[in-house]
Amino acid sequence: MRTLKLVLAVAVSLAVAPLATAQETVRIGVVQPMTGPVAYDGNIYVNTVKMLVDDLNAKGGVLGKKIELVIEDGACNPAQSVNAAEKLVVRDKVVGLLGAFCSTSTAAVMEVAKKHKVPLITGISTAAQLTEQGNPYFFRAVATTPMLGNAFGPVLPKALNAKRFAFLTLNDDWGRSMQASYPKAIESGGGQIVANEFFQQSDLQFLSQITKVKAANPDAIVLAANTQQAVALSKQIRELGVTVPLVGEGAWSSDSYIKLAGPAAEGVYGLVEYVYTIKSPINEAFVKEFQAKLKENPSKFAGAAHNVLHIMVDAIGRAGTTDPEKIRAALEKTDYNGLVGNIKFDAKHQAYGQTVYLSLVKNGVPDVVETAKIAKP
Amino acid sequence: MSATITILAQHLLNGVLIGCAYALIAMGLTMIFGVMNIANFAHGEFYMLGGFVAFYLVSLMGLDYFAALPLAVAIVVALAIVLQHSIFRRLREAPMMTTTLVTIGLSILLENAALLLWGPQPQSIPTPFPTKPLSFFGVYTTPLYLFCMAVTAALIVVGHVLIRRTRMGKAMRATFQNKESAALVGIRIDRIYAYAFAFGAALAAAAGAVLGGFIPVEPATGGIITLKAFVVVILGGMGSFVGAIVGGLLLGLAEALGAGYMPTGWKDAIGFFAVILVLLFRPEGLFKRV
Amino acid sequence: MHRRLRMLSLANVTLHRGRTRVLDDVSLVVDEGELVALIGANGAGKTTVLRTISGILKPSTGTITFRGKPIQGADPGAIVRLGIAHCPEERKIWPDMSVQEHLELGAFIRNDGDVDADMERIFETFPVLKERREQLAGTLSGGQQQMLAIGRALMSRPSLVLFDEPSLGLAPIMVETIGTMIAGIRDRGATVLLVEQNASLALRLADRAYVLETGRITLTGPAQAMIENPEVHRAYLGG
Amino acid sequence: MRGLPVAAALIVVALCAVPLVVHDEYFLHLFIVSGVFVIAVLGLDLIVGYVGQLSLAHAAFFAMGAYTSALLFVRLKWSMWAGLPAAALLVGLIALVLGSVILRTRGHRFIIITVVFAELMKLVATNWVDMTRGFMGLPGLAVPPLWIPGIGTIDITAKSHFYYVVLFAAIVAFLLCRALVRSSVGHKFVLVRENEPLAESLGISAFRYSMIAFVVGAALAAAAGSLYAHYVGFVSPDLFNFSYVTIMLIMVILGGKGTLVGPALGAVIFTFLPELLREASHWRMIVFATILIVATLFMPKGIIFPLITHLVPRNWRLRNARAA
Repeated sequence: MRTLKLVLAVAVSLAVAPLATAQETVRIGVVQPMTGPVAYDGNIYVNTVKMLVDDLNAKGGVLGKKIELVIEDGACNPAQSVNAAEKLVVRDKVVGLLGAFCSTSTAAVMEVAKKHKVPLITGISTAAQLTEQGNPYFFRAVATTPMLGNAFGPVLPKALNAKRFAFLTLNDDWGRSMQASYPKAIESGGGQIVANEFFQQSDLQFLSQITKVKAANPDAIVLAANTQQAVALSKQIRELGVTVPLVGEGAWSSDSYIKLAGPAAEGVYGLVEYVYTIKSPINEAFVKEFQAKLKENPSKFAGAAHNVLHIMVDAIGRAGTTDPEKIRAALEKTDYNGLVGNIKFDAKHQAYGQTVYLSLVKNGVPDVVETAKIAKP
Repeated sequence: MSATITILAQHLLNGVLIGCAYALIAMGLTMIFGVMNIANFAHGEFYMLGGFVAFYLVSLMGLDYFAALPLAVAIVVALAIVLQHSIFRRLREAPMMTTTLVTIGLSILLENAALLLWGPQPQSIPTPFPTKPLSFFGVYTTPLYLFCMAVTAALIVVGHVLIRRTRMGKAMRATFQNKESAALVGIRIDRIYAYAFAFGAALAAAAGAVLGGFIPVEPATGGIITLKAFVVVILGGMGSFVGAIVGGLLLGLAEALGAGYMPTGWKDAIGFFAVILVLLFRPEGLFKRV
Repeated sequence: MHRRLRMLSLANVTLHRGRTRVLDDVSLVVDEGELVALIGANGAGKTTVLRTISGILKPSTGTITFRGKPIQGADPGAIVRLGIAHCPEERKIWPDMSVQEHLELGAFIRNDGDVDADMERIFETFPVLKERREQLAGTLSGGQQQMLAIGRALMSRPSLVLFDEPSLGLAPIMVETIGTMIAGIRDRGATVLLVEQNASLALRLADRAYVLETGRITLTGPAQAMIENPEVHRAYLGG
Repeated sequence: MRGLPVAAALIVVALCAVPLVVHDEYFLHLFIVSGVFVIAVLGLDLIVGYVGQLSLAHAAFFAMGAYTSALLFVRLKWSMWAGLPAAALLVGLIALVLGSVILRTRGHRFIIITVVFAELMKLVATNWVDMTRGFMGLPGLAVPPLWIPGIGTIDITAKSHFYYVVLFAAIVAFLLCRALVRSSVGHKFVLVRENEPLAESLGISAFRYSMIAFVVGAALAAAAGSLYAHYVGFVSPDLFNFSYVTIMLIMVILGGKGTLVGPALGAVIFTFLPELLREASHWRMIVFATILIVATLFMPKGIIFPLITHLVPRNWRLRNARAA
């Protein structure tokens, strides 16, 4: 009987839990890692959207209502991200979702978005197969790894003056997709691949992998790592006496990386979707505000946050309603001019048309040395 | 030297560096296991705390690097004494299930406390060493790596001598081998408990503080460290100090060479496979001697 | 008749393990310079009596006094420091420590300068231990381990030595040697409480004896009288 | 004890009523996840609570069940109805092989080996990319329709429908465990736990009975994993993380190991509690860990039973005891 009482007590308390009432705000849900292995970058994203929503609200919000962000921690863990997304959609009744950083978490959250028919935009997860699943509620406002590879691979041998390329990437969807898609593009530019190595998400010590890469005697090393691993990785590469140019997808042009890696960051190339040294009025305004409010230069995660938030708000405005289905339809017709140029979505909801950048760290500043446009796939 | 040999030598050097750290951590774990009969799942957290406290002292309080290292160890040991007094003391006669669950709980507690205090991002301790690598016939290292290797190796020797030669070390070994007759010659078991725990924590914290110069520490570092230390302890024989030292070096070398000559994703699996093999063919571990 | 000083006395000591009463109202005394034997069948509680005296077990009720001061409930370390050494059952040596380390730790409570001299004395008594002073105790024979356990107990310079089954598992010739050894300890002025299942050995060495049956003292008296007691003879001396 | 079947019936009725009363889908989601955990945790309780061996490989069995079911779905198009029993069977077999090696060891070595095994399985899931797609995980798992004789095929993808599938599975798991622990086998479990030498001297092989608990427990974990995989629609190596086994242990220990109702309730409470404490994510784990330490040290019966004893007024309890 005691057990029964307890069960009933729980059931009753749940039944009377307040249900979301008619909303005076437009709620947008954010699932980002605020704890866990990529929390640092996740927090930059979160702080950026918060800052930008304040700006948007100051200008009147959207549909005459204020925008309200509901932010949940997904910890770069699929199960936790699913729980977070479920809560956002079901309890908080958000009209759209931004997020999930790690592709595995995004893949998991996509299933939630589809089940509840709520649009989801990622600005960070680049694993190619995410858009191959034909999930109608999922949009990606960032170039995939193969797209970046196709855009820059052919010019890398010339830009870096290198023939022999070695890969050393994170052992996840991103790193693996990089090692699968880049070689063809690099080879088309006259390069060749001499080593393929991986490290794990929990690794902070890469001596064996570096020694192995070194044994292959490369002219350049292609890396994929986020800030936290990128710092340790580039330092240890230099500490083991490897002096060839490094070129990477990930954190290689961000302020935090350059500051933490110090001398090891000098001469490192970044293949990035956004870098704060882009010369355009919209970017210069963004960088100025970012520096004033968040005390650093925006990283590519901040750039991604800027893109996806504006694309979502733009779609809500054009939909003229908070009906997620209408917002989804509006997203398909996106034609947005932002930090990195014009963005449209193709039939699979993959963004194209935007500019991507090859940056080079000199005296602590990531200068743009090459640009390319993402072609319609 | 031919390129192949240079690379082999580089792998071996890497292996010794990491192996020394494994040995140091495992020595502390085996000691706590031997004396207190506790599989301390929170052991890696002492490594993590050693690293974070040293980082805090050097980077945020501006302390001199060489002063900060021993101070960090002292601070972690002080914490270990508090934990010993409040928690581990109560585990003396407790069943194994209780001791294990309590240490698992403690490891979660310490990890999340560190997360709260220092945030999730990995931190390296700034060191005064020049970053320019040194080359010996094409084998590269840095002053910092050499310093780490020297300090860990010296601490292993010091630990070994303390355990083998001093009165307290002998009393610890006696307690470990037979608690009752140790009590009967007048050794105070509760004190030995406290010493063993503090000593084990000190070795792990020292490893964290020293290695934190080039392997960044993060709150979650402790878990994998504990696991590696357990692997070493099982390989070397549970409670065997010699086993911990030799096992640590062996694991470091095996991982370096294994990762060097097979897909690197499986690096961590080498130790795990070794544990299963040892369990099948030599369950008491490679070394029995305490 | 007893003009000697009373050294150890147990008065109405009862001890429970779980709900079982292991010791039931045990009272016994040992006077200075005596060699007292405690005999009884396997499982009678003899070892428990010694473990209670040396502080490993705590009595539920009753008092234990040593030289007039109560010691029940004190921890083993404190009790050794009072001068009671306990040479435990099955020797309980430390298998991976050397002979010399055993003797050093035997003197753990001491910090006088005579430890080395005492060690030499032990080596004189047991020359075989000297030969093997660097050897690990686990590699010694049973008899040698017993010698080592005795030596270790004596290193604390006790005034009272508790022996628990020193003859257990030893070859007959070794049993004799150990017997002579224990008698020698008493002759040199220490007091001995000897627990033995080998009643004939114990009664031969002892001045007085107690018989313990399922946790109770059932008989006491001079050793010689015990040997002549037909019941004791039948029950403990094999016919 | 006549009141007991009535109480049980009432509980089942109450549980069946949950989707009718709870319209908040987020809570319904948590009820489903709790149900999945109930099944896994009952399995863990068999080995931890009944035979007294601390296995840290349980979450790995859960993950392996999820993977088996997911792989059968993705590679061979097997639906969950075939995948779930297949996962339970396969993982049970793996537990049998593993157990034949590790159940011969006792004590700390056993505990450590189980962690090592779990980590090894995580590495396999991560690195056997051709099979498991590594870190990319396996997405797109679907919940199959349910065919009930006489009614026909119904779609159970909705939470309120899937809830009943999980509820049914949890009740079956509960009854199965109940039958097992009340049988002579179950009594031998307890004997092995309480006094292994005595059990051996009576000819009861500790190895054999530990093995039964280990294998049945693993199969239950795998079944739970299979349900979870199809419900969430996605599996990845993260399922092997140590945090899962910790939370399962917290459910069993704080629920009250060695009982069935306790861990089952523990599973529900400790699925809801972390979610309700979402706001304080760091503090939440600190609070959890503290509860785990304190409860392990001072509350060997877990927290649920003592809490009920404390909270329910004495006269109420007495009256009911008399009525029962």
